[in-house]
Amino acid sequence: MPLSGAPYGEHQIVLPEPFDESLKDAPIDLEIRIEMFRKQQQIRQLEKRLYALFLEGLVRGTSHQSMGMEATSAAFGVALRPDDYSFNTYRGHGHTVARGVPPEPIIAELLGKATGLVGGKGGSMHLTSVEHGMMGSYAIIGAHLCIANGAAWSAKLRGTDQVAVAFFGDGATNIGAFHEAVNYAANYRLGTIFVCENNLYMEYTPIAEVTPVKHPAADRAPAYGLDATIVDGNDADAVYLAAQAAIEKARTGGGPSIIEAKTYRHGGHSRADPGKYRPDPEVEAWLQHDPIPMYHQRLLDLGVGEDRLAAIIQEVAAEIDRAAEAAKSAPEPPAEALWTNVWADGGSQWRN
Amino acid sequence: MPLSGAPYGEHQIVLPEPFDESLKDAPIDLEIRIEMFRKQQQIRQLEKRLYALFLEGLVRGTSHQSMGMEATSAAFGVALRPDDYSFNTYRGHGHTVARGVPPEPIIAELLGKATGLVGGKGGSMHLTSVEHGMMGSYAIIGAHLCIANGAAWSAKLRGTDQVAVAFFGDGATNIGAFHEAVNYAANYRLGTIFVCENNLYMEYTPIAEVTPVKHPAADRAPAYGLDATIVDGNDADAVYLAAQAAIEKARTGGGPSIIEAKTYRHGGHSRADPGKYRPDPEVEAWLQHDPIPMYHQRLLDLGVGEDRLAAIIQEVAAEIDRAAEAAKSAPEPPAEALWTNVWADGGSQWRN
Amino acid sequence: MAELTYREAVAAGIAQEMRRDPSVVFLGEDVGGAGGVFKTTAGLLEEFGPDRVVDTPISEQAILGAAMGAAMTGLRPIAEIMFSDFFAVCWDFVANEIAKSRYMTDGMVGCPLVIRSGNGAGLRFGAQHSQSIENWAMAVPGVKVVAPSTPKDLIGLMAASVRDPDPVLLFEHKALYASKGEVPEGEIVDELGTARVLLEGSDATVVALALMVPRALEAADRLAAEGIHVTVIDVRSLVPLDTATILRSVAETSRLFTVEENPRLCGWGAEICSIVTEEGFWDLDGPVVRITTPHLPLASAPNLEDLALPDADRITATIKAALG
Amino acid sequence: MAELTYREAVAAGIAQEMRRDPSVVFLGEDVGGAGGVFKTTAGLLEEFGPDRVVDTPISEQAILGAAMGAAMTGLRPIAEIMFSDFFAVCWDFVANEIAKSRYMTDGMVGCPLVIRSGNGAGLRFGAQHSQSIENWAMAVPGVKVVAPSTPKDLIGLMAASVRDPDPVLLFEHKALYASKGEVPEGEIVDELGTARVLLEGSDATVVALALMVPRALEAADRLAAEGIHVTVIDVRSLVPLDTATILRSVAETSRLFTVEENPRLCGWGAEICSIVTEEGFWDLDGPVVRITTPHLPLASAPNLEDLALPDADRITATIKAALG
Ligand SMILES: Cc1ncc(C[n+]2csc(CCOP(=O)(O)OP(=O)(O)O)c2C)c(N)n1
Ligand SMILES: Cc1ncc(C[n+]2csc(CCOP(=O)(O)OP(=O)(O)O)c2C)c(N)n1
Ligand SMILES: [Mg+2]
Ligand SMILES: [Mg+2]
Repeated sequence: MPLSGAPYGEHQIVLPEPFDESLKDAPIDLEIRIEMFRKQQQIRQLEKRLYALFLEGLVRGTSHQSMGMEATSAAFGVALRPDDYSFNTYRGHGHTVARGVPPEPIIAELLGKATGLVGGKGGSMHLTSVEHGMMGSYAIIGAHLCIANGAAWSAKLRGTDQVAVAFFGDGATNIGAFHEAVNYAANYRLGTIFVCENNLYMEYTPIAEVTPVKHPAADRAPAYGLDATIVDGNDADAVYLAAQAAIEKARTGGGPSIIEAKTYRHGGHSRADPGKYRPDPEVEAWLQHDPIPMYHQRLLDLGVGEDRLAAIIQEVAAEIDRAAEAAKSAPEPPAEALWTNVWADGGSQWRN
Repeated sequence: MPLSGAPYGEHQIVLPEPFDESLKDAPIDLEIRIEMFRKQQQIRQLEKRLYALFLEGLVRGTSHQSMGMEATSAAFGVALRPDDYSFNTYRGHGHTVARGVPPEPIIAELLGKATGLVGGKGGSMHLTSVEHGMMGSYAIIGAHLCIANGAAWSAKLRGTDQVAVAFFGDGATNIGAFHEAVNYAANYRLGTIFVCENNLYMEYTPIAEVTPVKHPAADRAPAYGLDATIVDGNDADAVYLAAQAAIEKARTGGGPSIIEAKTYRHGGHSRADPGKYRPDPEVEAWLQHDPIPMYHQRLLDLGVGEDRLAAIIQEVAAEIDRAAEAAKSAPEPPAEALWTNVWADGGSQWRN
Repeated sequence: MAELTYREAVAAGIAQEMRRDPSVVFLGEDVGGAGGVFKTTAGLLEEFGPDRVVDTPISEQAILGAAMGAAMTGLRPIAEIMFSDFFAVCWDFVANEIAKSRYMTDGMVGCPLVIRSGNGAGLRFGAQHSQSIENWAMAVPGVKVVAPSTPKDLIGLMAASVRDPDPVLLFEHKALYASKGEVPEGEIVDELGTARVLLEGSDATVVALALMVPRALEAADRLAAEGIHVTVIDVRSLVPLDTATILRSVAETSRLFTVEENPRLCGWGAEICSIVTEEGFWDLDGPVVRITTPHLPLASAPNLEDLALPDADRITATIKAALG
Repeated sequence: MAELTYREAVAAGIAQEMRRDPSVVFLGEDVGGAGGVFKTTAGLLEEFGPDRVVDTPISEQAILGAAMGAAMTGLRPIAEIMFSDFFAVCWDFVANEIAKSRYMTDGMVGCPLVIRSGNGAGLRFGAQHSQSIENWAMAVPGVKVVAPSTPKDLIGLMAASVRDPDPVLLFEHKALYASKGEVPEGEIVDELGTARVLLEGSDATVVALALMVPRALEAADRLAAEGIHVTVIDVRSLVPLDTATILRSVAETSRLFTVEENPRLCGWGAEICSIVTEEGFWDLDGPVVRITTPHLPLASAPNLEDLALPDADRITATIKAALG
């Protein structure tokens, strides 16, 4: 008798629910929607370019892409105030772009260049841009949920109404730090927003095989006295509404929220993974449930001209072309960089 | 604005609910009840003696007593099969006695003697007796919940139907390992029984001030797809019934259970703590809700003669007298003991 | 000058900094209302209120996470990890997050915070509540590590740690809490990375830390009575490490002994020995000798615990044998 | 003899032991169906089934707890911690529980288990996925620590670890997974606590571990071309430590160099240097020199990562300069 119920690979297929067409009529300003469209384009196109660069052998180290998962990043990117805080995982390109970080330093960082967002010291898994409120990408599961609490606490004590968002995966809900973080936030009514992007898999293992509840984040919310919101993570409008509500609650001292966004990654877990462990019909169905074409169509339905959308797509493409060229021709970090920035004095001396 | 709701010390008083007199009629064999009476006496009298020895300056290191909390230990001690596993915390004298460990090596261990249960190497916080299925007392919050899972897993793979019980406090429910342990047990349907003895306080801090739900263990059960049972932890019959059900479920492959036993410690957290942070009316009410006299009366009500009960009390007292004397006159561990039992070969060599 | 216990110095040090800088906050288990399990933080909640002194759940990861997130967004948190043994339940935050964030972000995200903790043996608490883990911390690039041995040093190094723009782990020795020492009036601010020469003697250099400092001093006294005169150096700060003071002393004495409480393998003593045998090799007239707790967990029985830790007897005897 | 990759040797080693002993079980994240993120455990689920090869949630504490509880009740678990950096999220289990339980219970509760983990740098994974933490483990009394450098050693030391009645941490070097080596047919069982002399030369002793072994050998080649002949020792096992082999070699060569990947402070190199300068001091003709990764987190940019780790160039140059 196997320990877990279903033999590996024979897990049940989870299909997307159809897009909720009524969201077309949601009270979301059209310019905000266009901004979400743009951000989704920025993410998708950047991820595609990064993949091409990977195939060219130029991307160093590992990287985790978010093709298919753009809507959640984009919606939060638009819903957050520039001075709010966000905390990503290693799958953080999208969240980084969504906060307004330009593509060039992101690409350069993945290429291990001196002009990288963090000077070539972090790589894909550690994108950070404090000036954009993007307080870092964390590659060890769970920690940043606790760290986000600290930012929310600090905002509270400093008397600002900044909120802190932590993005994480379904797999992260089973680690101890998740429990400590949500409990702590709930206990002190911190303005932390916990956003689980449930893409149904941890690395290769289906989340359903290792989790005894259906909704790995949402079903845990009552354990902390919280309600949870489950949304279609591929529908930027759905996420935007949930984000707005959670942000408003956090800003006004109402405490933390848990949002579980249902989504799927188009590709594998990391750059080398073809994702073959996923049943074809499941992949097929989710490829159809793509946030990008749906949102394009929704904007057309809302009366935005195709020319305007096409122009945005063009602008984004041109910017990414420029960024990729610049990143490619940038120099690698100077050797002296090895020794800088362990300490606030800029150096790394541990002795006299 | 304070982070937590109530200022320290002004937390709400939590009073015990009256004993459920209908439990008198519970279908529990009278001899089992007498055994539970005996075990409660063994624990109470041992703890009292240990306290006296502490006042004499003979108890070394720290110790955490369980006066007032005897019923839960006693009930599980009777409900478990000798080959079942149990895992305690540092507050483990009662659980140890309840598994049948005699008082002499326990006292000797606290006195730092060679005849101690673990040779003077563990002390009060690390009582262990594998021959009694008592797999150890663990002093860092949370770990043993995960370890108990391993024992249950092993029983499952070895095809025995042993179960594993982990006792822990209310405070332990907020640490990450709690979440990982219960989730893991639920996912693999392990025969682990998680028993939270909720005595309303972690060390000095009221659990209600640091936990956003009312029942720190029970209210978390749904997060793992589990039901929970809340019982009067000061009523041995109530605990026994809950234990029986959970053990039966675990033995027959039904998976883990969470039991939250409501109780109170008569004394402070550890030997040096007078427990002054607890409001007088609360302490008073709980001292009235003492498991020992209640159970004495219940047995009388059930027709057991006072002489029989008195005889048990006498026997226990005599045994503890003997044990204390023997422990006091035992030698301290030999100096060579310092070097033994790091490794299975009995030694501690890390080099040639 | 007032005489304070090392225990009182903890609260005094924290209070000095909280009075000075409103962004200094303090959090931990039972630290507020109860004043700490070692009563080291009594009075802080009363003076600074529950906004700045936070009693937390038993969630060490949440505690250090909150401290880190607060530090990177403008506060100066002091977090307590009650017993240093418990660092093991939140080591990810120390070793992988707090220590590395500034480097990984090429300087963008710093963590000006202090984690203070009760370290060391002597109270018969057994293997899970008695460890000296300063060497765990020293082994991780990106955190500073201090371990004061007197009330005055405790206040001064606490202040220096709070004011430092980088993360500092401050180890208080539990067995020193009851010890007393003179503390000058007024603000005390010390300097990280400075060892202190407590005694000068030309026969050997003895380097010690925390509880081992008074024991090394006592051994030095006994040795002096037998005509052996040693220099005793209190390292105080493992990172940054004042190698100059140590190397200079060994250049004068030609012999080095380290006295450390952490278990034998890979301790700070090994680090200092290695530095000296690389950079001061030609100054040495004989073997470098580490006096350590053996590589064992700690037993709770008083006689076994006492046997495990270096004491004045063992320090004296080892030095005599090596020099003799 | 067959040629295997170091990667294939992992599965071969585990399979050898699982075939021999039905109480050997294996658990970790993505280890079964996916065959491991480094594809080191491919085929095990198929051969041994889901009872004995368990895909777990992302719960490192639950993993090590399950392994420990199973070990103390009759199984022989092998647990995977995917990247050794993640030991920080479950260090309590290693340092406070698994390592101490036998001593704390005076021999009553043992933990015959193996924790294997991908260790080390070279893949440009950055500061949180590239650490060498063998020194963290060596610093904790009660766990054994091995780090093989070849496929054959990997299988043999895996077998020895699984059969050992005490807990063993086995560090696989991620940058060696693709390397190849001859592996004899039939059962391979090695011995813990044995270093291996790979090359003999009279000018100096060079002690290395894991990925540093091939680099030290390459440096030795280059030095030989210049007339400098060094002994190269693969430590293989940090606990137990084969000090005899090292001390014997230093007695012959009179010089010691250690080449280690972990960050500089408190590494195993410091331990070995300290042992030699205490016990082999009079054999030494010059400073003991540690060649280490600097005390820095690791950067992801290839050129920076390459600069950080000791390579054949640096090893060669350092030895030449010190001997010259
Ligand atoms: C503590 C820890 N354990 C394991 C890993 C290895 N790991 C990296 S990503 C991953 C899967 C995470 O899954 P999920 O949270 O669903 O996020 P997703 O990758 O799907 O976005 C794992 C196990 C890690 N980084 N940290
Ligand atoms: C990881 C960890 N953090 C903190 C402590 C210190 N500590 C010991 S007992 C205790 C309170 C535990 O409260 P609870 O779980 O309610 O158990 P009780 O003592 O009431 O039986 C604390 C905080 C510890 N032992 N381990
Ligand atoms: Mg996922
Ligand atoms: Mg309690």
